[in-house]
Amino acid sequence: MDKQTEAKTKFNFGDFYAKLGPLVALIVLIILVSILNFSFLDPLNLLNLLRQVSINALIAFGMEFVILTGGIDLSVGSILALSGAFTAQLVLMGVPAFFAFLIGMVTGGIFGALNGILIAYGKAAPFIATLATQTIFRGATYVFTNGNPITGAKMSSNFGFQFFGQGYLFGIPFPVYIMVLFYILAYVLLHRTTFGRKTYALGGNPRAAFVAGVKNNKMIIWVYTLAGFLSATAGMILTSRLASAQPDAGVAYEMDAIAAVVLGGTSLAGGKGKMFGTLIGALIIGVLNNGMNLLGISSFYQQIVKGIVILVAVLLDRKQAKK
Amino acid sequence: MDKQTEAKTKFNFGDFYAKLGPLVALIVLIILVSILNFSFLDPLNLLNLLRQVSINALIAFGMEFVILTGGIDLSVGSILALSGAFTAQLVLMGVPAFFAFLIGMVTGGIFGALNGILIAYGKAAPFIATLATQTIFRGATYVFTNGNPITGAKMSSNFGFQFFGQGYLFGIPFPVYIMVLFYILAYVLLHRTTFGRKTYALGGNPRAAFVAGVKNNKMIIWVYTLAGFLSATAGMILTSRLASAQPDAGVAYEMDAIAAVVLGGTSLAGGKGKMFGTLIGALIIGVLNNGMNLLGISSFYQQIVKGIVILVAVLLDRKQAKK
Amino acid sequence: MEIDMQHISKSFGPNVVLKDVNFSVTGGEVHALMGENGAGKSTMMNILTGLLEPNGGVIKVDGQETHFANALEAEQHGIAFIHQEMNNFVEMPVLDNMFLNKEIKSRWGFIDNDKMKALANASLDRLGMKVNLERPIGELSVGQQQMIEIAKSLMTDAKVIIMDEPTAALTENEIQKLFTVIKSLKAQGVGIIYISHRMEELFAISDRVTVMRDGLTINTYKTAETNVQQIVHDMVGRDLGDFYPDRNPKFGDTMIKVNGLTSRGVFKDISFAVRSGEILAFSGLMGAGRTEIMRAIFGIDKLDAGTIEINGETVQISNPNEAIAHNVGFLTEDRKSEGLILDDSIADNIDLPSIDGFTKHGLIDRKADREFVELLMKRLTVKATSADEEAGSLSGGNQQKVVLAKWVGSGSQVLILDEPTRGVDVGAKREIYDLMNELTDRGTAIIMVSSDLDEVLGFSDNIAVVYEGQLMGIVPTATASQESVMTLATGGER
Amino acid sequence: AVSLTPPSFGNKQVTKKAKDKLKVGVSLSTLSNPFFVSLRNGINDVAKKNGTTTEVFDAQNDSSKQSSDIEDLIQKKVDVIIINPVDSDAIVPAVKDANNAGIPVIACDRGSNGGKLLTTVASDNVKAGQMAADYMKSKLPKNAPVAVLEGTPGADAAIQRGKGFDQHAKNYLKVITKQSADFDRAKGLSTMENVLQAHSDIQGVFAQNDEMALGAVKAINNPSMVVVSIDGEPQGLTAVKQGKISGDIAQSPKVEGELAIKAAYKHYEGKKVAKNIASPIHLVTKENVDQYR
Ligand SMILES: Nc1ncnc2c1ncn2[C@@H]1O[C@H](COP(=O)(O)OP(=O)(O)OP(=O)(O)O)[C@@H](O)[C@H]1O
Ligand SMILES: Nc1ncnc2c1ncn2[C@@H]1O[C@H](COP(=O)(O)OP(=O)(O)OP(=O)(O)O)[C@@H](O)[C@H]1O
Ligand SMILES: O[C@@H]1[C@H](O)[C@H](O)CO[C@H]1O
Ligand SMILES: [Mg+2]
Ligand SMILES: [Mg+2]
Repeated sequence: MDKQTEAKTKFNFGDFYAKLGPLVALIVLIILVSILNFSFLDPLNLLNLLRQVSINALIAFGMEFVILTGGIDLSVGSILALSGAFTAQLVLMGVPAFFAFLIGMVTGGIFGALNGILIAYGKAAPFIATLATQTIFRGATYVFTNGNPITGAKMSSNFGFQFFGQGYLFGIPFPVYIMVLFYILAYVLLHRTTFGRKTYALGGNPRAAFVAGVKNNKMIIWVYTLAGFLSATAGMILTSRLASAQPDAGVAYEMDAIAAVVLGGTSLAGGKGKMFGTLIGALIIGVLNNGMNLLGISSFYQQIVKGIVILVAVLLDRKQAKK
Repeated sequence: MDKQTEAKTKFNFGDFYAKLGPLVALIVLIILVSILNFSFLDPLNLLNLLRQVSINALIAFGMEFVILTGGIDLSVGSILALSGAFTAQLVLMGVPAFFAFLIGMVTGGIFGALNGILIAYGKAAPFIATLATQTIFRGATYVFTNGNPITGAKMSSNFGFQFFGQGYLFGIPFPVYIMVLFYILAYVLLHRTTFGRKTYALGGNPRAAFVAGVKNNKMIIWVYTLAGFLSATAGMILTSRLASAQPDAGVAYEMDAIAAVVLGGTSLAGGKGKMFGTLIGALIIGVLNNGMNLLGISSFYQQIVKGIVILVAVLLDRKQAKK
Repeated sequence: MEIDMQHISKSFGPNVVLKDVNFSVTGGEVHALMGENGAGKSTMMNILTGLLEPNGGVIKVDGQETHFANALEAEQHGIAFIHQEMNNFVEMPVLDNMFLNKEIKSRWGFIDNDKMKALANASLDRLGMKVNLERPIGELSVGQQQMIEIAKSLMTDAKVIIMDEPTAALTENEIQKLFTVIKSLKAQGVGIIYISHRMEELFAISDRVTVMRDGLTINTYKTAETNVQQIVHDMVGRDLGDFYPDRNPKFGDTMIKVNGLTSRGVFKDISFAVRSGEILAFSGLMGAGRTEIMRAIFGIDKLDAGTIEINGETVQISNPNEAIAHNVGFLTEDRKSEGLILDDSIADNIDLPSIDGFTKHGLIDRKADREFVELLMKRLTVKATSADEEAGSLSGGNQQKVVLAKWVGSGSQVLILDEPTRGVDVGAKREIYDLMNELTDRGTAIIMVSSDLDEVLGFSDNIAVVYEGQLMGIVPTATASQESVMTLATGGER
Repeated sequence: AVSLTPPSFGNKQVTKKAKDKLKVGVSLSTLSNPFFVSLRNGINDVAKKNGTTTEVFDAQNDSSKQSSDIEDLIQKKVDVIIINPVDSDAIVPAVKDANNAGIPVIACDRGSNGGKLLTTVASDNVKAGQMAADYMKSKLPKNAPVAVLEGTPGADAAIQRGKGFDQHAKNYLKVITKQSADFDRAKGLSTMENVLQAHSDIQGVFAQNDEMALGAVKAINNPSMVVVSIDGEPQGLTAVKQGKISGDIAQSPKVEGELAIKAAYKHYEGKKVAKNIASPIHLVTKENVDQYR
């Protein structure tokens, strides 16, 4: 094989993109937007942007694990809504914000575990299992909320509750801290622990992982639990930010999260990708949304531009070609 | 994994389900609904049901080919909307209905071919490529329609145009004939021609198929073209039926089509499945929607029930386990 | 350590693989396990290491009845397993592969890469290997990957090492290194279970041989007290006579002629011709570029320069479809990834390259198609319950025959066979040679790429030798010797 | 260091500004419903006439996107934000953000349940539901069985129209089924087909918007069926003219938009703007439809 590798080394754009491409794409995008509208670089706008990104980023961190195992989770948006509704209800019932959040996040993890069990023990394809639970969790959210947003004075007057999504610490929006914290945790978990290694192994070659003594089923369940937990965390930010739990919160969020993961250079086939890439992917989407708004591009064209950007990034990253 | 395979062999329910399960599930469902609400069996209801099913079924026939190659097409709903809008515009411009339909369907095929080219030559993962074109085609629809439904006297007074989706022939809704016609064509194409054999080969092992002389890229493009064409055909029915082209027509239709394919026993991993199963899958979803409406089940619970039915069917069909 | 497997039985559904097999190994010995493809050798080892559950029988380790829940547990008890199918994560670095699921952790629970690197390097040193541990393992040659697999087992302080066809992808040089290591392990009291289809190897290193067939243990011998004929007889249940059938070729016109084939960085200026009725063997060290040449001829890879003539006509082949149209067939070296659609039926595999010929009014003529498939199955004696059986459920030898059937059926007049007998047992090998004879008798031109020098010398008409992407020469088999071919293959003078 | 307000904004309180100097930010709930396209047109037409710049964002029915959109509008330092909320509760923090930035906010079509608003331009959805019930009562005998096609679950308009309808329908009409059709035409059609199948005896249908009604009428063959809906969008009015829809409680999305931007002008002329500006609703029937088309 050496000869071929050699022949390739001159300049392999695919390889280059996988390593640095997403970052370069992000920088190019930022430069472009800044030139076209100078106020993009206003610190306040950047802080806003980071806050906007935080929700998608958190979901994407979990999605990264899922996709690395070769799976996919379409139910993240519904989990976000359902756990958000639980938390809102708890706050209305007088539960202190901190515990309400904690319970909401754990509930999200439990929903995720359910996905994991269906996939690990039920042997259901992740796509279809989570498509089904997407519908189920969404229906459950409507039933639980009776179709109405959950809101009330106990929420809009509760400082702790509001702080999570709306607050500022040293002038920086609190959700940004949460995003950074979970990025570090996810990064360490994926790249510095055996859990991360097993995640890659599972996606790279599940049979071989099994042979190497990896408990595939257990791993799958944990990975989906993590995805559920992180989606619920994003749900906490959203619920707090809107001071209300919307029954239709998070619809189609899975798509943005998947796009972030893929833009970050992770292969949908599993086994290949970096947490850093996913962070960059989420930022690309965020800059794109924010930038197009600042540039005043009509929402119809925004969709077209967004689709094209995803397409271009993915075409540059032809690594899938080898599969 | 081996330990599990082993335990299953005595009576392999998975195998049974793959062969007859979907049909049995459909029959059980029909019996259940009929007992709970007798008017379900009313011939008029059954005709309605078939007409309602026709749109999803047409899309699902195309999706079956795509999924058999190991791909997926998330853009079908957007193609439906965009080609529907074109056709409506053409009719308004005075183009005879027949040609307007034809052009609309061919346009759909061209959009599908675009997906195919991105996947075949761009080597983009089907999921992400069609996710991007979903957004792009939808945006294009909004731009084209300027966000307004396209409608007008030329449409509501044009018999040919209205007949396609609203008409009856010998008492049976015309869309039902279209569904049956395309079912037969799709069935023959998949099970009786070399095109079908190559579709399976591509999904079973693309590299082996290539070495055996299959032109993978050409096949991929044709398969997505077919999916686009059939989605556009569904779009013609919908546009004619509503006598108007809605810019947001077909949103999330890909999910119902994929569910139909999977309920019909086709493996999302590709290479395995039957056209008959997909027809049954589409009918299951149709009976479910129609039946739950007849039974007056609240739309909140409808989602939960639908999710559970998909889940149960998929858990029974453990064929994916082997992958 | 002493391992004793007694009365092991195992079925997969209706397929009874092991009826009653006994096998044992003691510290300090090399015990070879022999049997045809599908005899159940790997299955025995999977049972020993907890990867499969036996239906019956007991496993005793040092006299104690034992049952491992999984491979990791077996390894922790001192049994290392070098698998036949490489269990690699191609995208992951070599280091991560070597330590998967047994990573060394620092005090804080994080992975300690430095410690792991030191250990990995120490083990690779024993095999005289130098590898960049950060590289994705998939970028290494199959041989190197195999060596790493061996290095992995050396890291574990194993008392018994199972080697399931460890040399299938190794070069002569690497095999010798492996044998040196095996000898030193033996001296340290490590027991080794050795599985291989290469007869010469077991006579080189084993102390005992056990042969299994039809789910039973046929015999266990001291290696010194038996011979090849005896073992082959036990394996296939009859005498095979000569290992290689005679060649009585009648050469006709030149069927394929290539000129100056070049693919930059892979091979350069390759020219040769093959006549009808001829077997031209391609010999060379592993990685010499033979497979790449054949892939380029068949249109899978791109050529940078050169021409191809078939039947005297210059042709353009830019994909396999066009090669097939010119009646070229190609049995790829890796039948699982490129030769077969494992989930599809035998029938669907065999007729795939020919399917366009079976259309009537645009539809497949199913009757003609089925007759075609059944004829081929019979002709190649594919052992299967029916043409509808999944190709993936066949034994290796039978899978190979299905791939051959596919190319015989497509009417190949030029047939390229890349390692046609690799991993195939002696009985099936013999059947493949007989078939090749029959094809050449009917005028087919065969190109046989083989890394088995015995086979090259024993069953070809001419030998082309490739060294580092260059054709060193073509010699008539009749005048060739092991030494002369090896000299060319290692870049010696022409 | 801990607070709910962003770090200092240059609060430039301007009270007067010429129309052609004004920059108006608009955040709409969705542009995939013609109703809001009309609303946007109302704003844009007036703006164009006066040389005002507008910046229109489409939240695609997602509250969280809407709050991002509003952040971006604040960032663009528009002079006023016209908000058509996806949800009246979820919009509150975004309204407060605008308040903090010193940008006046006008709510349009739907209100905000908190924050400081310059004014709310809306038609009364509860009242619209009541009017729909009243009209249906006038057309049907007591205890006539009727069906309701509800809008998107959770949408303000759906909840309030349902509430208004129920208030006035009870004790007279027999609502035998309520099904959601998501304010969508295609769903209105298939849901109606199924409803008719289950309850062939129904005599009236209340569709909570025109889109669903336009779908539903395609499923209805009975000419005496009383279909009542809300919106008064052009295609709805055509259906009224044709007698397919018996009564349509017409709001005037275009007028709503016009009123909203005119309120902004008034504010920047230094005049006081009323807390609530009612956008008119009327019952449109075959008899008076030509007035409204
Ligand atoms: N998939 C691959 N990726 C990168 N390099 C490759 C690949 N396959 C082969 N090579 C390289 O191409 C060259 C030729 O290899 P090739 O497999 O053709 O050799 P060969 O003589 O057929 O030996 P073998 O018996 O191992 O197949 C080698 O340098 C090898 O490392
Ligand atoms: N997991 C499994 N499920 C079903 N059948 C299996 C499984 N594993 C092995 N078999 C079957 O058991 C038989 C023995 O296979 P095994 O791999 O042990 O043979 P082997 O002696 O190692 O052959 P080879 O020399 O080709 O490696 C074969 O018929 C094979 O198809
Ligand atoms: O008033 C509008 C329209 O009725 C629309 O159809 C749905 O949303 C409401 O707010
Ligand atoms: Mg084996
Ligand atoms: Mg080779």
